[in-house]
Amino acid sequence: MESLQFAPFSSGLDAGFWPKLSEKKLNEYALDESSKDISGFYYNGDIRNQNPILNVDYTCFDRLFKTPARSFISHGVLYLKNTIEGFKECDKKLLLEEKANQIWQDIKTGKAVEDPTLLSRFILLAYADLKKYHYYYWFAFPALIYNEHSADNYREQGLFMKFIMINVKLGKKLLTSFLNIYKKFQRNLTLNSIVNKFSKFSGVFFMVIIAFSFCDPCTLENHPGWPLRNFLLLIAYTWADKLETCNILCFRDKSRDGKREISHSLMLNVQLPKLDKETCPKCVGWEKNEKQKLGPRMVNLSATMDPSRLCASAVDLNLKLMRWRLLPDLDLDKISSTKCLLLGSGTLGCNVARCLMGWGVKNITLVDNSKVSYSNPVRQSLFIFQDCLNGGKAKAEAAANSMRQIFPGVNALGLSLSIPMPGHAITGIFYFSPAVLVQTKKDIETLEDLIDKHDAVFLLMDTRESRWLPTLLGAVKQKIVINAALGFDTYLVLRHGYKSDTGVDGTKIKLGEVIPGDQLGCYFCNDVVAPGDSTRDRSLDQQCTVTRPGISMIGSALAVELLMSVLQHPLGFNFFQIRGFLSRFSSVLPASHAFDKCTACSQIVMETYKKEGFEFLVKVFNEPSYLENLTGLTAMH
Amino acid sequence: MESLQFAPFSSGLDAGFWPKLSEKKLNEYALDESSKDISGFYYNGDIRNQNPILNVDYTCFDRLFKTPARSFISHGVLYLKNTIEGFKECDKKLLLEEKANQIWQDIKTGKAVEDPTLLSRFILLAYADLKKYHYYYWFAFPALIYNEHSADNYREQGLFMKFIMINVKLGKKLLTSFLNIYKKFQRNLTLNSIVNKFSKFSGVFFMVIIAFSFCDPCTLENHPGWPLRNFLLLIAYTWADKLETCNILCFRDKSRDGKREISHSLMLNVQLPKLDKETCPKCVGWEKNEKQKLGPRMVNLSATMDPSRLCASAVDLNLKLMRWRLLPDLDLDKISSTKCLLLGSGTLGCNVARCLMGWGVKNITLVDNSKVSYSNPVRQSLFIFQDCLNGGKAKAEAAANSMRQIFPGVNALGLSLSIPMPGHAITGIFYFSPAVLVQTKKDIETLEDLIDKHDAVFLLMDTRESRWLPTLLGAVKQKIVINAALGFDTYLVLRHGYKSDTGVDGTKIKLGEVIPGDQLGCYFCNDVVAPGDSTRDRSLDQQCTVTRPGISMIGSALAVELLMSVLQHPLGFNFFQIRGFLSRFSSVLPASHAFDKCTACSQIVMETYKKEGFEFLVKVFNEPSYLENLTGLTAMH
Amino acid sequence: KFKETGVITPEEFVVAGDHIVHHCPTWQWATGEDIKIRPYLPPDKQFLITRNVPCYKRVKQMDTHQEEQEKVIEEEDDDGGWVDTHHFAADSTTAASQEIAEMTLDNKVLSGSKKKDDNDDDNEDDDDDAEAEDMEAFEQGGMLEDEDEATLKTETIASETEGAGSSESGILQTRTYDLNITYDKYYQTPRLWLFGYDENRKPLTVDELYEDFSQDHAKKTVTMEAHPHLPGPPLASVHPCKHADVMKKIIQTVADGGGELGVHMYLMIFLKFVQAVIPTIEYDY
Amino acid sequence: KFKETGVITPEEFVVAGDHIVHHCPTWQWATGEDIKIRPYLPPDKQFLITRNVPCYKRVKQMDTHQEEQEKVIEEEDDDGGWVDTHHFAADSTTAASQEIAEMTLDNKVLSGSKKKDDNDDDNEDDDDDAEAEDMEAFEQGGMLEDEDEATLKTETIASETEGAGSSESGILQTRTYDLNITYDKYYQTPRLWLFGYDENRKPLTVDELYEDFSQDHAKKTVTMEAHPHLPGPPLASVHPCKHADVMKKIIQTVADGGGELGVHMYLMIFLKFVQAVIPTIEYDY
Ligand SMILES: [Zn+2]
Ligand SMILES: [Zn+2]
Repeated sequence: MESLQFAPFSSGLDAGFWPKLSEKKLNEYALDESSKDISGFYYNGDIRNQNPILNVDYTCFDRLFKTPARSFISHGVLYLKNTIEGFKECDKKLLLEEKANQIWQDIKTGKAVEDPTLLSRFILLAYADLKKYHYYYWFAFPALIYNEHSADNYREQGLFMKFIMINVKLGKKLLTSFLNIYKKFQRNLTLNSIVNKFSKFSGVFFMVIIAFSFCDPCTLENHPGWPLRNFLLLIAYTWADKLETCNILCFRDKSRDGKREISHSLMLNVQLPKLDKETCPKCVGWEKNEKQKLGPRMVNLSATMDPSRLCASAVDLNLKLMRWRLLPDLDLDKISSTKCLLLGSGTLGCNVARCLMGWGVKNITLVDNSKVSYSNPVRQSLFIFQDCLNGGKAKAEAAANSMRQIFPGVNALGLSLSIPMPGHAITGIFYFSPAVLVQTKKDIETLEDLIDKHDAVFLLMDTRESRWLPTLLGAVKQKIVINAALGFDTYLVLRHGYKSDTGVDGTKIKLGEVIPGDQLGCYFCNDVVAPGDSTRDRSLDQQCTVTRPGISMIGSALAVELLMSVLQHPLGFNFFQIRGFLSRFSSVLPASHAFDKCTACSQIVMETYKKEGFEFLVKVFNEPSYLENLTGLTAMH
Repeated sequence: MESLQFAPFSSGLDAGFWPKLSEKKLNEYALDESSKDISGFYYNGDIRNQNPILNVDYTCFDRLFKTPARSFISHGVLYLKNTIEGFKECDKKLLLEEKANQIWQDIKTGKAVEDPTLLSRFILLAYADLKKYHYYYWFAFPALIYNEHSADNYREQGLFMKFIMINVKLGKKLLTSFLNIYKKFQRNLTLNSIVNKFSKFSGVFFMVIIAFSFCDPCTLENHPGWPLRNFLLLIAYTWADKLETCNILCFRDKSRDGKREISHSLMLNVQLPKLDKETCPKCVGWEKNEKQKLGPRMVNLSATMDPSRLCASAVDLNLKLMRWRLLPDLDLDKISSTKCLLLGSGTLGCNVARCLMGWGVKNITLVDNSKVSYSNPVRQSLFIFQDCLNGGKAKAEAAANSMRQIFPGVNALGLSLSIPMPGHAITGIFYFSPAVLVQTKKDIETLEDLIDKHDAVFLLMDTRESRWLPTLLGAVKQKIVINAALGFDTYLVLRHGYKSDTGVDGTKIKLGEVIPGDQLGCYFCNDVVAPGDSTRDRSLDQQCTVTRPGISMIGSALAVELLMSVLQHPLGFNFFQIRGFLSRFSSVLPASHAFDKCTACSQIVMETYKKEGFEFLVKVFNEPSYLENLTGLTAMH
Repeated sequence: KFKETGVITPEEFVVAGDHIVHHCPTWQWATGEDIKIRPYLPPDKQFLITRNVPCYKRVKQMDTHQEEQEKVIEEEDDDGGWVDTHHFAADSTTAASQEIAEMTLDNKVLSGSKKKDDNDDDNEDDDDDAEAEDMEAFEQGGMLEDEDEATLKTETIASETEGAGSSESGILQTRTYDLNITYDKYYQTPRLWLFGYDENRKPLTVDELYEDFSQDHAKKTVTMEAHPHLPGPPLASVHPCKHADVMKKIIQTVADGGGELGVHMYLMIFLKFVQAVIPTIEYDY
Repeated sequence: KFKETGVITPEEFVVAGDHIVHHCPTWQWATGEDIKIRPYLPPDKQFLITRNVPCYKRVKQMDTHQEEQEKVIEEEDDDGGWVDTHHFAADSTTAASQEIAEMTLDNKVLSGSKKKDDNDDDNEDDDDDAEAEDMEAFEQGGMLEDEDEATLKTETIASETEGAGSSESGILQTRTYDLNITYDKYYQTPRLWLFGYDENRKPLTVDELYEDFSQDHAKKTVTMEAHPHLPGPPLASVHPCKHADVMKKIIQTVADGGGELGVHMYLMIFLKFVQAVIPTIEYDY
């Protein structure tokens, strides 16, 4: 005979519980802190060595709770506090005492004999921080203390061999009511079957073994589960006058390899000391936390419930699938960490930004100096009608905002900035020049700073000359520069040559030879006039010129895919330049050598910029012929 | 001597007035109906034969109103009514009388002598229907009636030759105050200059001609403008004791060919009958409307102010520019009236819809049966993060909604619909089949109806077999069918052959021959198995397979541009099929002949469908081998 | 420099603007909305404005032969070229430049046969779904105005002179335009804005505006955009993207003819050039 | 028909589900949310569920040699193929199919050398920027529970048996999974859903989930999606797009080995197949 120890329940909150509770709190409970009836359930078919779990899932709030098949109900009460202080300061002893008293009353009135499920109760004290998706909770499984019961455990000798015969004086009535109790308490399995089995086994019909039985969620071979505690008290209260000991069948069930097994059930013979029937016994039941301390638990579900985080991980997963399935060498971190600067937020800028997001690029900065106009949204995929109202939002900011609405995890920045252009004079003869000069200087510094801080620069503007300064800066700062320009039904996507420190040697590559990456040209390398004659390059002027809507999508997609191929050799796709013609659906992939008199990327231009800085730029902006003279283009004319 | 007739002002509301008023009403006045001080102005430099205009522009609400250069202020009061009834029932006589009395008081107290601009006043009674952008308004330019003045008009003999000498007894004081009046009344031009000019001209210093002068907005050679009316009354009230007649200079100014001209000014000699100084004279001034009736005017500014209409016309203009500038034969109406059905609202569906909107296609219906998930928005350009919340919105509806947000003028419809697929059984052996059969039948009817009602069908789904039914229906109903499908870095864009009533003759076209449009194949023509083995065609399965983000943009753009080329021969670009490979940036444009055993578009399949309808489809859905047997494919295996 | 490039600086814009304000006082400097003041222009000289410019005829009423004379410059250009007008057509270069060099600034409204071939494709439905109130119900009788003898009845004047477009007496009910010239920093050229009003001073719709624009020019260059200095919805504007080129050509032509143009003449030339776009308007008197 | 195609009808799903519920009572039919009931399945048999399935080890603790045996089927396929496992690897086809045909359903958790080459790239920062309360401040002393002799102290049990993974006594703190099998109408196959919990019954993150999945399978087929019958956020699921093909192959292999499978066995096979994806879980006992 040893003292019984009962394995307490572990609380098991299903994945759907907290989302459902959050929904209830938001839509139904609001600030109502009154207690709510909920339902839990447990199962007596778990395999070995598991904690007995009391499950509470999203259906727990249902008034007509449907206990899952083969599971057993537990009646719970939810105390959902509005504040963490309320949660902390709530009188837990009192809550437990109230519940204990309720169980005691049900035992005293006999209600628990009629419906033994009333013995199985739980308390869930909770606080939901719905902003952080942090959930604080503390379960109690109230068990009335019934002193000094000890028991023999007959388990080890095999269940059916160890049944104790019961004194027939108990009579038929008790058996009936016991069977009733049993039926209710353990719905799917009735004692009948066991009893009958045994009767047959013993060969004597009325050598019936009477055992109080319950479905035991515990799997330990030496300990019964928690539900037995209140059940024992019920037995003691109701029948201890007549019984000194009782048999308890801790019924356990499992299936393995398609075969059912119940032989791991426990059969206990428990002594039933007398009970003080006047006083409600003391009660225990608050669950210990992970550290085995008496304290609540907290679960942070932001990863599974915060929509932004869900979105980020979904997007991430999508990208990983690409690598896992197809391109094991794909370096997604390299892509996502590449900082992209998009100069221009029109049709190209919007589509490039979208495509970059599709690739998981996290840091995208957009630059534009214009506002969203009514004709934009149908072509420029980051704007909507609302953005056009009241004069139109600033494009770059609106685009960045739209990107965040698409994917909260993106780090998108929009900047209204004018890019100074060669031939667009910035100093003048009048009153207003100082302010303009200061502004231009500031704009250039901003642009320099932006290019410094990004890894790849996309030139997506609508004029040729506005591409000059970023081309120069990109070359000087050795950034990846991708240039995209549209005609009505033509497109040009171009990667600028990467400028090594050694410079271009000027030797012409022979036809058919591969041009080394550092000797590839830039957008201006094929020109023999300096930028500045703004209207020459008409096909790039979107503000006024029209393009076939599909062209921008194709050009933008190619520009992004080109960057990806530059970042990732495994993608295979690697070209220097594509010129495409939608009218005859064809494209050519020319490559051209850097031009040593290029107005944007030649050694002399880069050197002069490095030496003179802003002074040099002012000359370029103010004197149309300066660049041609500097590079020696003038001599060629 | 004849009776003077004054040319009344016409109200001239500038383009910015009503928008500004709407803004004020919304943000400031709200329901406040109290009168508001506003300002107008007029100009005395108009050329001949124009109505004298009293301009009121967006600055009229400014407290510190700045009269535009060379213009003259008029003090107005705005009565902005909240309802059309209030506008209608407002007592116009009373309003005018109040204003008349104010002018009369200013004359009596001499305030108008100090500041003659007080004589020029107007009333603007208005009602703004801000929902319809309908504006009702009625101007009054109060003029006190001064009876029986008649005048000689000296205009016809030349201004400077016809000055009348004035009786010197008027004295210096009067002259000074007259000059003061003049200065204030006519800010930019003082009489001084004229007087001096004349003095010099006459050669006698004090042979000064005194004339009451005002800047005359009228351009008629026989009539002075409206401001003279109250001015005359002021003169009569103030000086009629001393004067029987007075000279009035109706000062008119204009420039032509860079030369200033004032010779069309009028010089009047006006009789000044005595005035009843006790009674406020009667007053006129309500402006007549377009029909020369005494009634208000209404202007409907929805075309210029309703953002949706502005947006529609901006988009429209953008498209017209394409035609005007580049493609005179482009039939935009044909494009915009083409009804497009997009089956699938994923990456392809979204981008195709956007591109169609870019082309001005007005009627777009999207079909999908799934919901927006967290990974969608970064790839599927019509969705945002918000669409993913709470389990996700239905894709087709969300996409259509997004399209309306981009362009309110689009007629976009989103439909959640499952497209039945061959090999996906719809009848079963159990309880649930009837409902499913009914639903499938309904779905098919919906799809048939949709295809009937549209001109072009885009197949943008993510499985091969879901394309079967629309392919068949498109062929039977002789619609334009465009098929787009994506692999990881490949795309296929295909136009299904148009089925003429004569059918395919089965003769093989020799290599190099052009295939007639009605003998081109469909998506299934190259297959020798019936659709139904759902997982075979993996490259099209987006739900699970990943694609390079750029691929969808390219494929979608080409699908739309292909439709445009089908609709419009001038676009030149016309192919049957493109298969593109991003990994090596290449594409091929194969054309293949319709296959006489095709499971989707062969004669036998079309005929059987026409004959048996739903019965036939049920067989196809339920029996995987049915199609292969029907077409004779089985025999080929 | 403007002679080489066709573009002007803000300073030159102010010089040219001052010149035009001095010689054509219908043009005046304006400030616009304070918050929209551009720092590179003096606050009180942000843009030029002229109001109530009459436009007596629709462009269709003009001689078709002019349109036939129009010639696309740079036809070899892939993206559509630029329609030049008879003013600067190749075969009349000398005359045209002569005319400009002399700056006679005379504006004969050419009358002629109405263009029969009406290829107007802008016939959009203008019917308003939104119901308006019945305006006749608002009319009021018995008001003093009807009896007042001293009020000139303009309609009688108008009818007296009907048919005589340029009659010296009487009021001609006509369309009017408010014109603005702003400086476009981006294109470094002036930019023309037009707000049209019908005979009753009601704003013209876009399609009505097009009736006053030389069809090819209008369709190639007139766009609706937000005004840089004024509040309110988008307004019609001649897009400046080709201005510099055309100005450069004109200046070159003048120079070839021996003329010499100061920068202060820039806006005068500009108005001439714009007149090719809106031939029936008289805005530079 | 399922033998030819690998797909099953809803009716067959119910038959197979009934079979598994009968033989493995841990599996039970469930209804899910009422509004999400699919008409092609009986309301009370919408999907299958089993709870609290232990998962004692991480997949990395398993034999690396298994992963080496994995083989990409259909390598020639352009779009990545499908990783088959050792169960069905070419060189062990017979053994594997034999095993399936016999349906012994035994689940030996293979132990072996820990995989050294840890190419885990999912090491995302799990640090939470959002501050949580200090949990120790909530702990309460002086409660009766600490003194109650009748309450079994589970930690003592656990520590007693530490190191003995399959000890017959004591509670093993372990990860558990709730598993669901739904019917996917689109792919016409079953679909497995997994909700993992850590030792303290806290939901596992995606990255933690991956620790239990065969790496190649997991990364190719485990996606997060909304459950068709349950509320709440997306859950991990084995994407069914390849199920039909693989099932067909298995059935074929069994058939080749002389076995014959009724449709009621479909889910048994399916579980076997899914076990290749999540090798360390014991869900079909
Ligand atoms: Zn270069
Ligand atoms: Zn076919």
